[in-house]
Amino acid sequence: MLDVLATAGPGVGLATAGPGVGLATAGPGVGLATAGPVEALADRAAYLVAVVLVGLGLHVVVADRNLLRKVVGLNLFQTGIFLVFVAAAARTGGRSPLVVGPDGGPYADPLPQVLVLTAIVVGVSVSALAAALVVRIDAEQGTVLADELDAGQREVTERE
Amino acid sequence: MTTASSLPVLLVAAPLAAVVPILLTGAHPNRREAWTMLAALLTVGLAAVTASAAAEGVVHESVLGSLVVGVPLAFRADALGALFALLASVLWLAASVYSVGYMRGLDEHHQTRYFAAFAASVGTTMGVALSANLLTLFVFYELLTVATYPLVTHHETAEARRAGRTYLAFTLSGGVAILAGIVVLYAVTGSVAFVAGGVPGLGTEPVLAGVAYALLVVGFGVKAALVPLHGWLPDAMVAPTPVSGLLHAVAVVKSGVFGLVRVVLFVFGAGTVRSLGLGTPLAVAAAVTMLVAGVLALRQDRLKRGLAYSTVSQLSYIVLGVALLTPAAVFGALVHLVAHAFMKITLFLCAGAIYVETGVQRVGEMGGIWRRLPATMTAFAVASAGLVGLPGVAGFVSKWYLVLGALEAGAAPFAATYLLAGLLKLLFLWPIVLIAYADRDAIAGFRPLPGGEGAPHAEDGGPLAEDGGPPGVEDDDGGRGWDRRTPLTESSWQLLVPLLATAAGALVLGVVPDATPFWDLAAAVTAEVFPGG
Amino acid sequence: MSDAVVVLVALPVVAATVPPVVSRRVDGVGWPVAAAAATAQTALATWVGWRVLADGPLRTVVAGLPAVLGIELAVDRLSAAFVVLVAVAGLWGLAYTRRGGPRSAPGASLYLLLLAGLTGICVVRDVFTLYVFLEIAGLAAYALVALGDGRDAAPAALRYLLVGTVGASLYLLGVGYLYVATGALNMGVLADRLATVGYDDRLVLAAFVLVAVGLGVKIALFPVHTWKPDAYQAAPPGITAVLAALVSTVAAYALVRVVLAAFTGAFLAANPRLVAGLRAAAVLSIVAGALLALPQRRVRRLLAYSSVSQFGIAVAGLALGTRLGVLGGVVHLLGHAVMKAGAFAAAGTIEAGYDARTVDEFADAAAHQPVASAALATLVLGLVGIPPLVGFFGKWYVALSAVRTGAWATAAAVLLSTALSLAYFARLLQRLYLERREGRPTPAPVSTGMVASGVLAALAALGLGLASAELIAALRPAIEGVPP
Amino acid sequence: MSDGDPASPGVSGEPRERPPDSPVVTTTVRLLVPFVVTFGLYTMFHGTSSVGGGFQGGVVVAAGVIAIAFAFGLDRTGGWLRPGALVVLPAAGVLGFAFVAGGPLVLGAAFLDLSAYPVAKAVVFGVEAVELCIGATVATTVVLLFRSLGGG
Repeated sequence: MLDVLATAGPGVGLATAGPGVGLATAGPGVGLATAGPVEALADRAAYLVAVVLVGLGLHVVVADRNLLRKVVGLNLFQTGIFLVFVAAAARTGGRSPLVVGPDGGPYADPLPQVLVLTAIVVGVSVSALAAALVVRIDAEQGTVLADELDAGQREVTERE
Repeated sequence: MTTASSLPVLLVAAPLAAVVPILLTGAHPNRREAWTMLAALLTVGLAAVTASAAAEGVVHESVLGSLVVGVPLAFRADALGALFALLASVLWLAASVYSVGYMRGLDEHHQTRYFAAFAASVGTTMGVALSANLLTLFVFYELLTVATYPLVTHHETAEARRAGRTYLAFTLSGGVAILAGIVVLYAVTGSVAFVAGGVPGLGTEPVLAGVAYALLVVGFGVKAALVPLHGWLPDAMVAPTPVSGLLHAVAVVKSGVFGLVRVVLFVFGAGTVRSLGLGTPLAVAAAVTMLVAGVLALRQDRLKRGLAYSTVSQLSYIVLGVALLTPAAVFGALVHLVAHAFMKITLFLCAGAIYVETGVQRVGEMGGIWRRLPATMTAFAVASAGLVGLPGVAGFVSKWYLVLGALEAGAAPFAATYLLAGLLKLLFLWPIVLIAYADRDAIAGFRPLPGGEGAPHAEDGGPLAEDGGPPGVEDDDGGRGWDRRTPLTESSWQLLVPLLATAAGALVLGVVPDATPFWDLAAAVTAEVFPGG
Repeated sequence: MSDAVVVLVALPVVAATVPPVVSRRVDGVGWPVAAAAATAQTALATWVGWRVLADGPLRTVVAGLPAVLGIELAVDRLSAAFVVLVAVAGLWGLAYTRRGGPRSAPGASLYLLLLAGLTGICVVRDVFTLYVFLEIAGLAAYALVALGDGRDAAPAALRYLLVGTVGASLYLLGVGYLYVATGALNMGVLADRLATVGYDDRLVLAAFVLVAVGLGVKIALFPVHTWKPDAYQAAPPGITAVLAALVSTVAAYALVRVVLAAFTGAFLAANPRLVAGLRAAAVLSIVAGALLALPQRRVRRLLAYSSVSQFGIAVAGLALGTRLGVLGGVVHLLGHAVMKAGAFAAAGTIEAGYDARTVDEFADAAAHQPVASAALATLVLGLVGIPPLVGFFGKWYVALSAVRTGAWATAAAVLLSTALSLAYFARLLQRLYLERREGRPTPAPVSTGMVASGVLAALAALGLGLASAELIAALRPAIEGVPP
Repeated sequence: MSDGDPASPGVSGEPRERPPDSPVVTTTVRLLVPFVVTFGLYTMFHGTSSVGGGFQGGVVVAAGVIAIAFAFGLDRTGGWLRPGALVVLPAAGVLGFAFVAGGPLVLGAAFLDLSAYPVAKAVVFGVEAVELCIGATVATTVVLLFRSLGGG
């Protein structure tokens, strides 16, 4: 398990209505253990990946000509953000937040993971709608390339 | 002594309420005109009652709730408000009778829109006159712009649209300056109500007070046509003449001047203005306007544009009078506000009658026109004499007090400006009267027509241009003989009676000014503003 | 009795499931179901609004959990105003779409889902659930734009979807940072914990910026406004009117709510430079929106760019960090929603009844569609800021507060926005009444509902204008934690 | 032949006449799908205490259904995957959730406060009912999406 922040925000109880298992509520994010630059980077590998994903996703959404690839880029972008959530929820040596098992040992903060679940649902529905729109654009205008669409759009504006 | 009453609200609501029946009875011109007349008469009646009460110090006030947190939507018929309301309502009666004759004489299009907008304009002017605080005044000030826009652009020609755009740009930008001034003022003092001696607490922050003063003066200056801001008025002459007469001689421009009077005397107060030294710049601006506009008027060949520039100059008589901050000057300014209205509306109504009857728009073509329109030209002569300041007509009385006030303020140069401006008026108006009374051929030698302006070229805009030459005039070689008409047959009564009435009004104001309610109201205002006397 | 808040959100969602099912048996059932649901929603919303006015805020937490854990829903006077706005605009929009807008079953349920999402945003006091409702409303809006029948509907909807989702995801990232910094998502709890974490904490500042940018995209402030003109041009007219009235307005409300309830006035006071930055963005939006509107030829794009400018004023009001400024911004939001919805409805009526899309084609519309033109002219004057219509009063309070706090650039921009908006609206006014148009327009049928919607909005704009002082007095207690 | 169902625009438009996949695929699919669906249901049921929940379970069930559609060809499976009939299920799911969560309101507790139900272990059963409704909604929606975007 990646050793990320020494202690992160406190996770309290279970998201769903099950009996809440109190987790030791630690104080707010405590500063990082003073480690060298390489270790610091290693500690934050997850966040680095998230930054790459977010950057890449945004670039594809903005720069790519193909509409469908824009939608994929959007998904990349959202996945990057979800990764930030999940990385923030991780605990040193913690296991996944299931209610099974006797020992109350350290486990990941369940709340961000549940938030990510809901955000994934939102992401799926958005991508579904986007895919449907791309299919319709392709059916109606025969192209899914953004600049050809803009060209068509511009010529419509000229005619008026 | 202030009494709560619904009189001021009725006075504002009457013309505005008339807009609905006018629009509804669009299909029946006579019934529509009847509604306009009824509204005009009702408004004059209400204004007379309010004025008589205000003259005796009984101030009617009605508060309709809060316009903005801390500022009520309130109307207050104090002496100044009653004076302007009475003036506007009386002249609206004359102008509406005239409008019927004018619109039917020229068979204008969109008459329903015209009369509705006319009533709305007078209603909003009443609102401006009777507002109890600067924000209510601003609300009606902006609505006045909106109500007069369809009148300025009535002919819907390219020139009319351009004039409309300039009109909106100038006046609404002025509105932005006023709003900025009110906001700063309210932020400094926490109140924008009109108080005779000025709102307390302005002296505490001279810089912000100065900024607010500048913004308000520039804002109101647009409609008061101070020189750099007057560009819209000559272009607005493209409107039908009754509009130019009532609105651009009385309602719209006077609301600008009225706003300035309110700001200088009832918001800042004479004392504060003098102590902050804000009076002189306004006075200089007004003086410059008087002279520049007077000179520009000389160059105009088209009668209405000339009258427009003379209006710009005359308005600055009033602004200078107020800026001098002495009792005599303020009293003279208020009387001039009334006198100029009567005289200038007479001139515009005469110009309209000339246009309807003979289609003549240019001074050059007015040679010997008195034969065709004797009564009209007599009224024109009387009003011109008044404007120049000859004794016996209204202009002389007000100018007397203005010059007296200037001397009292120890500002000799401003007194000289008044006299010089009067001379410019003489140079502008008197040749026109002479041409009208001379015979045909005298015109060529007398006034060298300025450069390209006067050269006979196609008319610009105006419905007249489409159907060729003016009606009723034979085009023989060079000179045009007018067929002689007697005063009874020269024009329809709807045109003649109003202009004679306003000319008579000017005479009454000249001969027995103190018999008129305006005199007492002006005295009441002066007493209110200068308690020391 | 505070459960009424939950029903406010649940009612449109449940109603949204009815049309697709019933339409398999009976067709043309979409509109009636939507109408019934919207009427019930309006009744419930006004009842809740009246109760909040009478007895103070209604508060409930889903599943009875303590606020720290559960999703808290609450309606105070500020939320009540926007809940009523959403419900009334929803019902009003149906009057237009009776003939003008989409009548298909999916259209109706999307419309109801939009209302549900927007109402949810207004009542929720949990920053993450706010994200979920933002996306529910967003999804419904994207799909409704796609219902437009032009060729440009699908591309515009996709563009709107991409930009809107990026915005919402940035907001989500902001929520993530807030959670990492404080471990809480409920606004009340956040307010306390942020105070202990410290307002200069980099994580908190980053969260604020992300939340502001994310919601800024949804409000369509300049430069992230590009989706709005295309979307409003392509959507069916009735839908454009409702979207124009509600989507950005409620997003702006969300910004006000998050800043005031979660970050609180203390945060604004502690970070003057950050707040000045937000104000600068708002001022930039006012000016840029107006300049972009100038060259527009199509009326709907002109109105859309005007929205970009008008929302700048509302955000500037919030960014002043004073009670009067926020109140001015809120009044401007409510007023602008009414005026812009009416303007789009009236323009849509003329577009259908007079076969006109560009400003030039609107020439002489007054002769053919007198009532709709009169409504459009009144509403345009209101948008310019002519008193006594409501457009003037929001600006008055924001400008006054700006002058009092010495934010001269904001005051100047807000006041100048009148002249700027006049610059791009004067052409339309002039075309409506003073110009002729060659060529024979092929008018489509125009229902009384379409015309009535414009007139109703104009009257509402006047009514709101005259009652703006009372509205301010009613909303005042709901804005706390900021200097007066 | 699929009953020429009107709702799906389909990319290519004309129904594809494809023979079903090779017997290896069809038999594997025929063997696997029941277990896939069962696991989906398991996931739905155990959302309260372990990994799972309505959404994930629904997607798994939908994956099973789509696997059949792929294996046996859309035309063969079109018969019982008619969008008209399927659209009822998501609606039913949402209404089910509304009833289960709205019940406590009637009983005077907060919305979704399942402990208000007089039944033993009301919370667990309540949540499982909610998960089932969500599962039904999600499964049908995903299948509908598959049919409208990719299907014949």
